[in-house]
Amino acid sequence: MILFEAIYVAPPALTAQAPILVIAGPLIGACAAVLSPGARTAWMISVLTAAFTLWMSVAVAGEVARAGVIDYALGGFAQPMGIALRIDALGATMALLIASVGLLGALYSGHALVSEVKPEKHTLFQSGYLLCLAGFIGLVLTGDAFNAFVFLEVSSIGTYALVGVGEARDKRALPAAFNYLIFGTVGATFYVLGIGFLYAATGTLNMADMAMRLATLGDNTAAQAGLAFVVAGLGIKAAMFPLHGWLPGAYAGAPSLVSVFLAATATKAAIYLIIRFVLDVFPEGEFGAIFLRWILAPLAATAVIVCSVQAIFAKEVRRILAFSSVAQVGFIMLGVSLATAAGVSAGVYYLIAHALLKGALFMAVGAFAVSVRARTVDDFAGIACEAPWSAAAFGVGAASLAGVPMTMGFLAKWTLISAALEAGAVWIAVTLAIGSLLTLIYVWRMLEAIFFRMPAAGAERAREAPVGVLVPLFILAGLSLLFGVTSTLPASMADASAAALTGAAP
Amino acid sequence: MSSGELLITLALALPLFAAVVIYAVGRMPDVRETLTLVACIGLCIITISMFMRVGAGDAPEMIVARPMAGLEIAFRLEPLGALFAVMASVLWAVNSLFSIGYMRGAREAHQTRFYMCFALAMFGVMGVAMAANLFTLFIFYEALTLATYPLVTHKGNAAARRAGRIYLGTLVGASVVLFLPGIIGVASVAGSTTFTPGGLLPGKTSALIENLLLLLLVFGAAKAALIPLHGWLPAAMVAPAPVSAMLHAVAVVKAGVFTILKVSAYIFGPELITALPAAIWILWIAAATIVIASLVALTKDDLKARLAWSTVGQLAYITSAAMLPFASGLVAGGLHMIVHAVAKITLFMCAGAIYVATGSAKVSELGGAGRRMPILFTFFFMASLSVIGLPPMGGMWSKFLLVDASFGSGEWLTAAAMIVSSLLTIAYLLPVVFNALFAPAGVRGPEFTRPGGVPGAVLAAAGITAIGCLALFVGAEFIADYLEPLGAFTLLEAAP
Amino acid sequence: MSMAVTHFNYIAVIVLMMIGLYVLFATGNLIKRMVGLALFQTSTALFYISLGKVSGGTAAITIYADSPEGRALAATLDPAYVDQFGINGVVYSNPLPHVLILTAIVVGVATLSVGLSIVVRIREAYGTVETDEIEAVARVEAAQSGPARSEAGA
Amino acid sequence: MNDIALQASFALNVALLLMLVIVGIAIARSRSLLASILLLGIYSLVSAAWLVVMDAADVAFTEAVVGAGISTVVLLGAILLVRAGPVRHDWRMTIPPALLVLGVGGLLIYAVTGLPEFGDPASPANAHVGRSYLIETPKEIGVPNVVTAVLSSYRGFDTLGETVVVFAAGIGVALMLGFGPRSALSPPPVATGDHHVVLRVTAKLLIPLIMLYAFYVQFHGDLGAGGGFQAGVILAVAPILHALVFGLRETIEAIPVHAVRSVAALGVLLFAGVGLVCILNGGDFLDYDYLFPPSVEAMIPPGLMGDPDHAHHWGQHFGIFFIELGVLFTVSATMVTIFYGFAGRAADEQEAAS
Repeated sequence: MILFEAIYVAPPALTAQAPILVIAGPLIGACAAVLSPGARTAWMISVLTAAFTLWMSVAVAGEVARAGVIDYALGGFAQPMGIALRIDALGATMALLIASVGLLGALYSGHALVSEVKPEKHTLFQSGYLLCLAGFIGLVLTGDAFNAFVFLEVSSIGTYALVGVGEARDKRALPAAFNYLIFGTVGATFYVLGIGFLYAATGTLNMADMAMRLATLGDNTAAQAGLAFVVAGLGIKAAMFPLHGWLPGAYAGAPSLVSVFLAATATKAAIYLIIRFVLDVFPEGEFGAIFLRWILAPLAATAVIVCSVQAIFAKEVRRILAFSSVAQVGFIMLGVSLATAAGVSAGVYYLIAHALLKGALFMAVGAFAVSVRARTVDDFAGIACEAPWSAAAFGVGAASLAGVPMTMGFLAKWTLISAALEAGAVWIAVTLAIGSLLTLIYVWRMLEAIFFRMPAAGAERAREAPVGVLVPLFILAGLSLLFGVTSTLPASMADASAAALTGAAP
Repeated sequence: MSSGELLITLALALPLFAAVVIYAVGRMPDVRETLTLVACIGLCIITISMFMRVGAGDAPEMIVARPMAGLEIAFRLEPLGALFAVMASVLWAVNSLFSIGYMRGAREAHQTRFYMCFALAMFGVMGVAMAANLFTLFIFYEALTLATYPLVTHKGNAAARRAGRIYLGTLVGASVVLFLPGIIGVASVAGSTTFTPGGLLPGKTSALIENLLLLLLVFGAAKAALIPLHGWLPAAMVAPAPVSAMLHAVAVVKAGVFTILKVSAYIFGPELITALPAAIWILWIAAATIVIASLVALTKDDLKARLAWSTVGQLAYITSAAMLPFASGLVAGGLHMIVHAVAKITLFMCAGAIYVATGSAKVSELGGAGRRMPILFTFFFMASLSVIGLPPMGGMWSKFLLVDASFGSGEWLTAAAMIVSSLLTIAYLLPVVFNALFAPAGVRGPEFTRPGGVPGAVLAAAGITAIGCLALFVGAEFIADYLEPLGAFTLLEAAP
Repeated sequence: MSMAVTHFNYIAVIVLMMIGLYVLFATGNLIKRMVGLALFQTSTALFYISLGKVSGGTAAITIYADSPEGRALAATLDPAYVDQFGINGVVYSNPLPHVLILTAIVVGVATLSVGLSIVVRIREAYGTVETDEIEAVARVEAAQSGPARSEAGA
Repeated sequence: MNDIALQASFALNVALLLMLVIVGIAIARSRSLLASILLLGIYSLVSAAWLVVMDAADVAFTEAVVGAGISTVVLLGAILLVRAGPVRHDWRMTIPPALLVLGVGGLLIYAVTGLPEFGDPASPANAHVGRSYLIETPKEIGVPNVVTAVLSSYRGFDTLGETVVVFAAGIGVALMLGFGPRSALSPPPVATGDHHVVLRVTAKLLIPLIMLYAFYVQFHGDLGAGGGFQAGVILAVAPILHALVFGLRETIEAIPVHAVRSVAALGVLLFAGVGLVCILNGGDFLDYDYLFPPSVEAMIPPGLMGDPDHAHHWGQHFGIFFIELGVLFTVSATMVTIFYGFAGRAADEQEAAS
């Protein structure tokens, strides 16, 4: 965290307003993108806005590291009357993660979009992208349960169309987008319903206030059902097994930029909110413990096994990665379900690791797509000879996914398994180990095709992606490597997050 | 940077650098191969000077990185590792000589990739040998697996790819499902994974966990090819002979047993191993492996397959040694590791030589082959004696020590298995030699398919290691003395 | 009073929600599914509104202008009740759920229009809006196309 | 609680809810898409009536305008474009959703037993923050309509988000339907003959009236039911009517697509800009008390417009005014964008058919 203070120099007035600017920035950028005259301008607006957002999120993270928790009262009203942003270490970590991926995605879109989206759509597309960014960041910073719903929708409504735009490459994107819309809306409505029950039980929408009031409430079926619906609704958004049906199609069909951004942030933001409700808002107690141990953990374990197997048998690379995402959500939730400081920290760390590596993987697939139409694993045969740099980045991401030592993915699996062992949950550790093995199998299928096979005779030749695509790709892949060697930064953030949630010393 | 750190850095950097250079000069075979040899000799010099320093009681250390608390990438030299490093680098040099002859003789494709992966594999071996903790060892252990995958699938056909899948699947699968959880278990119990003389674990946890961890770590090190995780080794025989010789008689398999020895000596410690029932179970499985592998070897007609199964059995000797509740076991195991490596690489090089010269290496077709290749079969004979454990070869001492250690600790079953297996070894190795050398007149064996028969480089390489077997008969005591810090025991005391 | 009466509103609203959810999943017609989704969302809104109703209350839209209807209603109530729960002699229903639901309704129409625009594009791309027929078209096309990269080169 | 008025109100509540259930079942059973959509409109209207009984006047207004109005229009536009046949029913498809519904419904009804009684003024929902708004609004905001006060000021950030959602929907529809060769426009057949003169004249009369009404709803929002959302939808009806009568091409010539999209963006910018101005004047985002610097506030005479606290509420009033204006821009422009999207497609379909 000292790092932030070292790299962050901004006037104190700006720091004080950073929590809102990090949300308002991309909102205003989205409007500016619509007003911009052409694709190029829209792209530049997108990059500048995302850079500003990242700058502000660094400021927020630095401030959180210094002050602990930031409360920002919107409209100047005291909580719980007004809406407040309440940012602890977890929220700041998530915002930083989302903003980082957001900036890299924006950079990446300069070239990647050209091959996948018609140029006249670029201004609106960039606008939708920035709205999505604003939505996710708002979602992780807000301290108000209903406001979180609004941001959930801000991020979703545009996303549905952004996924649908992928039809230019693959028309299956359209049914996938529709499916996503149906599932997503049902999820959001469940969430609203759950918040309704929690509101009925507590009379407040402010999460901190809600937590306080729930703690004194005792056994209340309305509050418990509220939690169940909140988690189920968010579980759909987070693609938690068995509510993940929308995800493979959506990730496979969407334009690469959208896949990158969704894979790295969308499910993560929903997971964030689940963690927030399950561990922070809801009081520790019998119901919470039963919920974690007997519902969340078994479902997560099933996800790890079943979806990894689905990934093994999937034919298309994007679908493999998508199923893998569902399985990895299971890994994260297994960590969280331990409800110990080590478990939550491992879960958050895993979340960061997975966001970075999956973003890199989808980006690399998009980099191949710049020059060649390749879907199935067989289509990717020997592509490493033709586009070696993109393939190398894919390799790094895949290594991290598989948990090869010296990558962040390895440390993530390590901390997760040790947290499980420490908590005495041997069956979770065993599930994690088996899941890791299954992960290796599907990762190997892709790597074997890309690096060790020859392209089919007469196949269309791929070309290396332009530098504008490679630079963000390398940064993202490089982060997986860098944090695999020296992981102080993400590990300390994960620890601080866990400490903020479980009350343990970091 | 101290001179110790410099040595460690060089030992790691040289193979890595060699790999890059080999890739860069790939279009010029002569330069490429000369550079390979230069790198081998350089590495030998480095490892030997490390060996000397350790022998002088020095223990150079280096910490490279610490990704998270309790996890560090660090190196530290100790006798077993130094010995392993010397063995690997010297045999790499010999094997490179062999490779040059073989690869040119057999006109293999993708030779640049071949030499490059070899150098990378040596990088992995050096890391394994010098690792100061389980985590570092694991990293290089996996690097070794990955670097050798392209070598196993060198031919690139469907059979090679299938074998490659078995190879990678077994090795990586076992490390992820068993070895890694074992390491994580050690880390969470002891707070670190550092190799500690006398053992890291004693007094840290309950007997149940200790047993569990031992099983995870021993079976996780699937490179040691303990049944039922042995299938990858015979499968890997689709690779060219130099790969089988170097990797699947020396580097890869010995990395497996080396890991088990290290785990036994520095994680559990001889005293704790003595107390664990899991060690006894492993001994039983190892005994079964020894006998079964020898029996299977008898049935194999393909010479390389026969040798591979023989390796499976011999590796189990070393695993047994690591589990023997008797400190001398570790010394015996370390000695056997060296002796067997030298003997088995000789056998594989001979098998490769026969393949290059005749295009095939079936035991049933070798009758009378000794008439065309008398020197080669002499080398084969010498190495066979060493594997069997007969004087005047190094194998005699290690077998003697192993059996003695088994008896000494009351493990009759292990001792019996070793003796039976030695008899079986006679049955599956010596007939090959006798058929080749003393076939009835008129049986001339297979024709040379390569003009000139066995390439000179190949013959020279096999000769060097065959003489090595002989030399180890004399040098065994030196090695045992060198390993003495592992257990308070010397060869002289064991002698009746 | 029995729960069926005191909680009648909630139960009725839940029945409505479930009808919406049923329509959403029981049909393969994409437009009908959007109708079901709209029904489901609207019904959730009704749940919130039920939560905010206060017996004898009036709409909180004239809070400091005098409210004749509010006063008239309050006059029929127990004065102690008005004293305790009223403000300046008038009982108001809770405005907060109303605000939330205004938001939710707007979100609903936003979802509906985006969803329908996707349906229109599906119709253009697949020639149908029935789920099973879309899947059939997708299957047939997948079978025809084969591997993308080799096809392009051949 | 045994008063006639209360019982009548409850009976009305029950009756309307039962009607809603009946309409809902009718929607579920209907095989005609058109019928389903019209029934959904009816559902919205009935629920608007019920909302009035529930004292939710603002919501009722919105539901009538949005649910019964624009949703129905969009749905009708969609079935026009997809020309789907009757909905097929397959009983095998109904079993899994029936089980799902039974499960979820059962859980919900179980949960309901933990809720306070309907209409309970002491329930947490009504006693905690909800009541505070009623007490604080006159002091802090000075707007008679508490719903508007909460919507625009206390929870103004939600409203910003909501406006952004509408904006996002406009972008989404435009991305899906607003491009491509198919959106070339042609005048609709009604514009060709001259025997629609009555229609034209009436429309010309109606359009200004509709706009006037929209502005009434807009600026009356802090006094009674109404506000930017409702007004925005109503305002959007004007160009929609124009397009229906005079043809889409005419309308688009008058109000170009890009202009409409820009207005939608400007609305959000206006809203967010108000928030930023508050920051620049030293307050937090959307803290309208800081909308004007103190020097300006000092110039306001006390007791203006009959409000003793007027100087203090000046910022709140103007803040609400501006953000509601932003909402109006965005909502009306987005509704027109959505209409352009669907109607542009409709025109193509006719062109393709002819």
